[in-house]
Amino acid sequence: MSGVDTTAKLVRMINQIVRNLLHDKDPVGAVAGHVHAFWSPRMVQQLRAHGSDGLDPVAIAALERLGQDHGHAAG
Amino acid sequence: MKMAPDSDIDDILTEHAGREGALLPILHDIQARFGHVGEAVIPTIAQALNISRAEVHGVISFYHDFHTTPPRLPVIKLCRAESCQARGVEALAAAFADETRVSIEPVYCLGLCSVGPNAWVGDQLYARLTPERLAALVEQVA
Amino acid sequence: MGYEPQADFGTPAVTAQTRVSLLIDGRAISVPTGTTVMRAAALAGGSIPKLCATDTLKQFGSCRLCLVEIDGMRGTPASCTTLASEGMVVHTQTSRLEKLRRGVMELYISDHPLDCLTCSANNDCELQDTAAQVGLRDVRYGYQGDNHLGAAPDQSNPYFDFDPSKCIVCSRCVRACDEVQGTFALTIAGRGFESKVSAGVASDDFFSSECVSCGACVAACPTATLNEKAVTAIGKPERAVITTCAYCGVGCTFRAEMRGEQVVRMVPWKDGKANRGHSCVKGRFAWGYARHQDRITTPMIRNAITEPWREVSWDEAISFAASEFKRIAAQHGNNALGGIVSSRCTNEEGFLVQKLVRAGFGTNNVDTCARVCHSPTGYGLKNTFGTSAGTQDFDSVEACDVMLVIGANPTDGHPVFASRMKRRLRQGAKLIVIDPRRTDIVRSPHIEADYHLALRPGTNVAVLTALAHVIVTEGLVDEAFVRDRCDQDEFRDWAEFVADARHSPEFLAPVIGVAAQDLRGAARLFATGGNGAIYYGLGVTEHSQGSSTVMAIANLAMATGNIGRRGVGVNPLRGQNNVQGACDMGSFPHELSGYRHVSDPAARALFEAEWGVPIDPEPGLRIPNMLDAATDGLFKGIYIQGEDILQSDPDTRHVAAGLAAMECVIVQDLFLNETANYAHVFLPGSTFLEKSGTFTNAERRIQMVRKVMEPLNGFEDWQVTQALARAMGLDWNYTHAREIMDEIARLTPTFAGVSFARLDAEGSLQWPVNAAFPDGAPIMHVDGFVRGKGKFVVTDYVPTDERTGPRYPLLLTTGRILSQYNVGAQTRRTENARWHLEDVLEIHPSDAENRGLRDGDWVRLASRAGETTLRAQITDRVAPGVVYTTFHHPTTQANVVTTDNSDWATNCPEYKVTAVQVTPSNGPSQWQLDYDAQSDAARRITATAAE
Amino acid sequence: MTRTVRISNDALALACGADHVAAAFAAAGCVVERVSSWGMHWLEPLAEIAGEGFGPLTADDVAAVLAGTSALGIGAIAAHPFIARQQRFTFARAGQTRPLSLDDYAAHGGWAGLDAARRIGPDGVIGEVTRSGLRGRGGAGFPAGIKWTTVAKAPAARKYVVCNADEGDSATFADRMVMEGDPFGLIEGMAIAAHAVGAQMGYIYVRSEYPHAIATLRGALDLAAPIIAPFRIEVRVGAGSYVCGEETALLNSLEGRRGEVRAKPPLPAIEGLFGQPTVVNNVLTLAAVPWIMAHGSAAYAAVGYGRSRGTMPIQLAGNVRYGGLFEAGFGMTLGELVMEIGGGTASGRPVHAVQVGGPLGAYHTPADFHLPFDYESFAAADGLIGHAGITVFDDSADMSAQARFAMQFCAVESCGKCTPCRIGSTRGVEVIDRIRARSGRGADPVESLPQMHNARKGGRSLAEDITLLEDLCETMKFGSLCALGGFTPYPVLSALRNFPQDFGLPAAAAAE
Repeated sequence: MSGVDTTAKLVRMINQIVRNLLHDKDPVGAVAGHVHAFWSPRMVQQLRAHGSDGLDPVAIAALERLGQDHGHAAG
Repeated sequence: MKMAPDSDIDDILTEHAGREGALLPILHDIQARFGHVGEAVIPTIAQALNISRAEVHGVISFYHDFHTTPPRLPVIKLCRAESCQARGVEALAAAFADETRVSIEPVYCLGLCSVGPNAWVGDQLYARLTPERLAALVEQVA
Repeated sequence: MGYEPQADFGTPAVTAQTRVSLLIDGRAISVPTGTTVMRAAALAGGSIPKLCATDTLKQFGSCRLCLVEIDGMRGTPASCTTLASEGMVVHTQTSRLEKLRRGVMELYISDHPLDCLTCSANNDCELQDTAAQVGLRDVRYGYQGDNHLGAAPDQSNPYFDFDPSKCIVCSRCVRACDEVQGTFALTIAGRGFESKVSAGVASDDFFSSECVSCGACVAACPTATLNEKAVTAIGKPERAVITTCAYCGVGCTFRAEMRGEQVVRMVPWKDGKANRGHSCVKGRFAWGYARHQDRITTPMIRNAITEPWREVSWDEAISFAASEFKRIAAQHGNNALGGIVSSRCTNEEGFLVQKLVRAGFGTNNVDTCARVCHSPTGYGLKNTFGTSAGTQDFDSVEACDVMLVIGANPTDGHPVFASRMKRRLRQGAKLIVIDPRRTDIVRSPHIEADYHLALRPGTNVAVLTALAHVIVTEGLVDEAFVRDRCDQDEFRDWAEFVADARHSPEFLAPVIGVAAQDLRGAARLFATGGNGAIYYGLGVTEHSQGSSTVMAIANLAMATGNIGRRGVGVNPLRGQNNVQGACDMGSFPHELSGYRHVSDPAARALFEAEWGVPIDPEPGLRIPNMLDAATDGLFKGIYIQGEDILQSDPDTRHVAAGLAAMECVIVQDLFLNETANYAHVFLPGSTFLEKSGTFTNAERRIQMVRKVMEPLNGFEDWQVTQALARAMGLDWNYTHAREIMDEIARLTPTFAGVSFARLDAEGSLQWPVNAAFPDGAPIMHVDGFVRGKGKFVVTDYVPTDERTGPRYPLLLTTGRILSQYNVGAQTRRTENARWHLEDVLEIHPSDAENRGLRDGDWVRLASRAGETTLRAQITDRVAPGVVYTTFHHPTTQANVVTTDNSDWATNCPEYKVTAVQVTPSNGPSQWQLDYDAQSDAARRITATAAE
Repeated sequence: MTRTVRISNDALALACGADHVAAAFAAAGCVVERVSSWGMHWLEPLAEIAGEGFGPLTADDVAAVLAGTSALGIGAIAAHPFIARQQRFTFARAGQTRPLSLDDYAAHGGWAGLDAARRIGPDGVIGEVTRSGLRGRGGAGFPAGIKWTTVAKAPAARKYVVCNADEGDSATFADRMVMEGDPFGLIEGMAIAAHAVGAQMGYIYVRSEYPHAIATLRGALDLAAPIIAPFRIEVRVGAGSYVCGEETALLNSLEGRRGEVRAKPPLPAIEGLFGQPTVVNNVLTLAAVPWIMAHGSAAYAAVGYGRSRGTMPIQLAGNVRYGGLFEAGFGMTLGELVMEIGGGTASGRPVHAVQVGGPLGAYHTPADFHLPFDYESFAAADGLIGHAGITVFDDSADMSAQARFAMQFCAVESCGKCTPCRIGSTRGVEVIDRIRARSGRGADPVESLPQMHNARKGGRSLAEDITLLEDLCETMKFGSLCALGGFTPYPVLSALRNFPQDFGLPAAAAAE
């Protein structure tokens, strides 16, 4: 009934994080680190399940790196 | 009730803008222009000087010169201080105690202490008053 | 503790490098240079009669009772205005002085009612005491002279009366209003014998005057002239307990003065280090909610939110809640559960809730209402300085030369500290205010901002970048500080970034909506004006770039060298009483107490050993994510202690949907709040008057909350949490809140030295309290940043997604006002409501005119999230294009309009920027009507145990 | 032949009809010059033609004066005994210059003091003023040099010179005469003070009852601005408050506040106007400075009596035959001033009482006529010289009424800050009323209530009321915050002690 598409919201969230970390020397690492530190694994999984549609390329790369560095994918 | 158009008050406030300790000069100007300083202008003055309404009220009510309502009758200020007392002003004042056409109000010293009794009306001073001269003054003012 | 008034030394303490020694009535005493003879005499244990003097106010010298004789001085100088000097020989009790004092007292009493026995101040009256002290026995003037005995009382203030017939014209009330509160609402009117205290102008009464009802005048009054109505109604207090206010993050210390189990009055405690004896209308007077008829004291349950509530025993309620949660965990997994820690509750209670969630529910799905206010502060300051907290104590403001206030409305939100800011400003400190609205700190009697940068809402980062641009490009950086204290590479990157021409005031002015020369002027003033201190509030954090703004503030402070000493610093003004504490206590889904990430194995190990359970190393869900998960069917049960998320969180309809999707919502609160409309279990809460514990204020000051009356529901909140934990199978056996603090101290390095015993002994402690800072740390980062080198973070201005357009052409920003507090649950249930009966929409005259609106018209306020209706108030406090409202009334529900936009780093909601349209309306919106109906239905209680 | 006629335009001359006389001379074809007043008030309006004086004149007398047939001629003014006996430093130009003529001022020694001050520098100025022995002429007699030194040494970016021109005492008009007759003299004195202490801004606080002085000062300041620059002076007008003559109340009033007295310390010299170091001096003090600078401190200090150095412009007023301004070195006796200079009463009746020092000064009997006019001598006699105004009363005066007036005046003018003055003055009027009614006090209804067990029942005798009045005066004298409440007991107690018969008491009661 709320009409909230929570996945779309996650897409928006990660893209917003990307926009705010673009000036980091390693934006992909910064985004990955941020998501790792503050997102629950289920949110990461939900986003992964959604695929790359609408995701900023940096976000896609960050999600990828997150899987490698932190084992979120294994979750 | 507004006692004066806002613009007149604003002109006065503008004229004194930035002056140190401007409140008394402002109140004098408002009273000179409108005959009194009504409560309605207090918030405007307070706002302009960035002080509280209470402070403006405290100042207005402290000084004998400032009146919050317009005078009802023409005013003769009769000096009632010691030097004029020594020269008989109390008897003079008593003789005019029932005067209803003008308001004879006390003032404490006009600095004419060797030639009293003295009175002050508008921008004119009167010395060496006798009952006859004061009666003439009352006629003239009333 | 008994009831003795706090000692009064007559004149304020002075600090000085040197001391002088003098002889008072044969007693030698040494005092700091500049101390008055009166204070010296009091310190020597003597007592000089006085009425106009009190140590909270500057010496005044009007009552003439404190006359003394001093060898070598003519006459009888007043001891309150005479400074002690080396070798002075003072006599305070001679027959000549006795006669003079009796002569003065005889004059006072010749114009004073003789109704002491029935007076509300009987036995609590300085005039009475002093008359006895000077031995007045006869009033030779008689009582038929001119007097003020017929003066009519002014009972217009809801909390105190003014009875001018009892006034001795000592001006203490006027001086308190001026010096302590800084409102200047009182004056002496008239002069001579006709002098009288007047609130406002002649036709005003206290209520209509500029008075903000802070109570400073009442506290200062030596007679019954200004006296609390409660004292008149209830009687003189019999005992007093020192405790800490439960309203805002200032953390005022009060003396709760009691008669039996009844609060008579709350009097600010002069030794309170946060408030220094001052108070505001909330803490001072708005405590009546504690005994309001709406308090729910019996637990209630229901199977569905469509059903009425059923009153049950505590056992039944707790076991129902536990069984539901166990069922949900079994069916949907531990991560379908979560909890919310209130920033209103004590540290101990907050700690237990997060412990219950982590150890009992087996999930990190715990969050706190700091999420929706100051979570960006934690993130931003941790990143840059290494500590998620403000850097200064409040006293520091006394050494500040330039104040930069950004996104804070201290006179309304933090009034007691605002009074101290205003005092410093009156002493000559400069002020820069960055706020879309002309708040009272911008201009009010005797203070005026040097710069008010009325920015377009949502452009904080742009403003701070423009200021930084000026500081860097004009060579105003404190290079020595940066070189010694900060990481050089990061500084260079940052400096290069802000120096870019795209960040110049001239380039950014159109974005910000502030003239470039004002931005330049403000930057120069801040960088060159001496000690610069930055104070900020939710106008910084509650944005899509809240965390960036906090970091930009930290950058600015570091670049100008304004960290690590008195008078400077980065000072978040915390909204609620225990926001700092709730954050400290590990209430965030990613952090254990003391800001240690759950992924940190060492930290986790400590807790696992103490609690005997494993801790999930992955972050849990934040509040908005919990609600999202609920709508997705993945989150089913929540334990909400003391927070009304339905009213306080953004996008009300989404919150409602999330709550409605859950299977078991437990609400623990004082009242059936809005969130409880969606709850299945209602656990009655206790007020701060009914429990023991600690609050941590905005300056990291840990202060005791002491139980002054028994909980109406029978239990302190932590006991209820413990009962729930035990029902969930945890073996908790705390017998007193102090044991919880002991556990906190064991598990939290920054709290290692904290205990109730120490707090009782020392009054308060500012964390960190540990081996490195055994007595706490009033000022942080003195010798170096906690993280080592200060970190400059590039903060690019990223405009919010919330844009105005043809449909929603105005920007709404929200905030609060002085008399109300947050969702108003407490203040609406007190007389404070009289100052703010409803939320109104402030709109600029030109915007109002375009819409044909007149002052007081009903308007429809609509955003893409929702709409509500309220009355318009036309004012130029807001700029054209900006509208403003408060969120204190559930009938208005401003948060129906706010969106789900949030801070990129912490998801702190973007309350401060919503694109809206305002149109004329003639009544409540459909949503309001529906909500009212639903709300009424949801609050039904079956009459099983009808009162 | 056109003749030049000089007639004063000061407020007193105007009040006595000087404009009509001037108009009559002008109509008769004379050139009329409006100058300051010589200070011989019983002769006003006084016309001077070629050094000869005629007065008091009305317009009707003009023809006779011009015809040489008037009986109102007094001969050469400068030779008149009232003038000849004076030692005029401050009033050296009185009667001789047009108040707003810079030429006249310069021609009569104007600006010589400022020039000298600029030559010798601030320290030199303060040294000269200190050595001159100049004491504040406002009443308290505090050494001006010490005050200036304090302000000069106080570290501050802003400093002020404030001229106290709130001349509110009855029987005083010397300040008014300076402001109306010789405004540049005051301005020069302030400029010298500012130069000495490093002040940038000056204010002259003039009571609103002196509109002529205000207008003249404003005119003079416009003319003198370039001469005293960069120092600036502004005239500020009081608003009807006697207590604003007290320096701290005056500062509050200048700041736009209620004219309440401030407790000292801090001294205005340290924390004065707007919290900055401030010289506050009376008109006569500042107006004395140019003479001192021009003629040297030694010349000034050579005149005087005891610790009171220099001259004092004494004002003879009330029921006195030859009223006016008489400047002389300190030390003449009160009797000389009243009887010889003043010529006794105007009414021709015996002198009954003489009040010295305005409303706060004591009432003296002729028994005090031996007192030398000097601060310390009068203080020793339970009196004060204040601003050196002398009011003469003849034997028709009722001194109990004057005592009552003293309390009433205090009640009217009390700022209300301190208790002894605020309540005491009102109680004082009430007690004196009872004493004057010879009634004592009847039983008080409140004290008579049955529940008032501890109150003394019954009335109080006249003697008890006298004691109460004396106690009240002591409370006010030693308890009040400023001189208004503190000195009101002087006229009250002096009237009671020196004129007991006026209170219905036997003369013996005078001795306490």
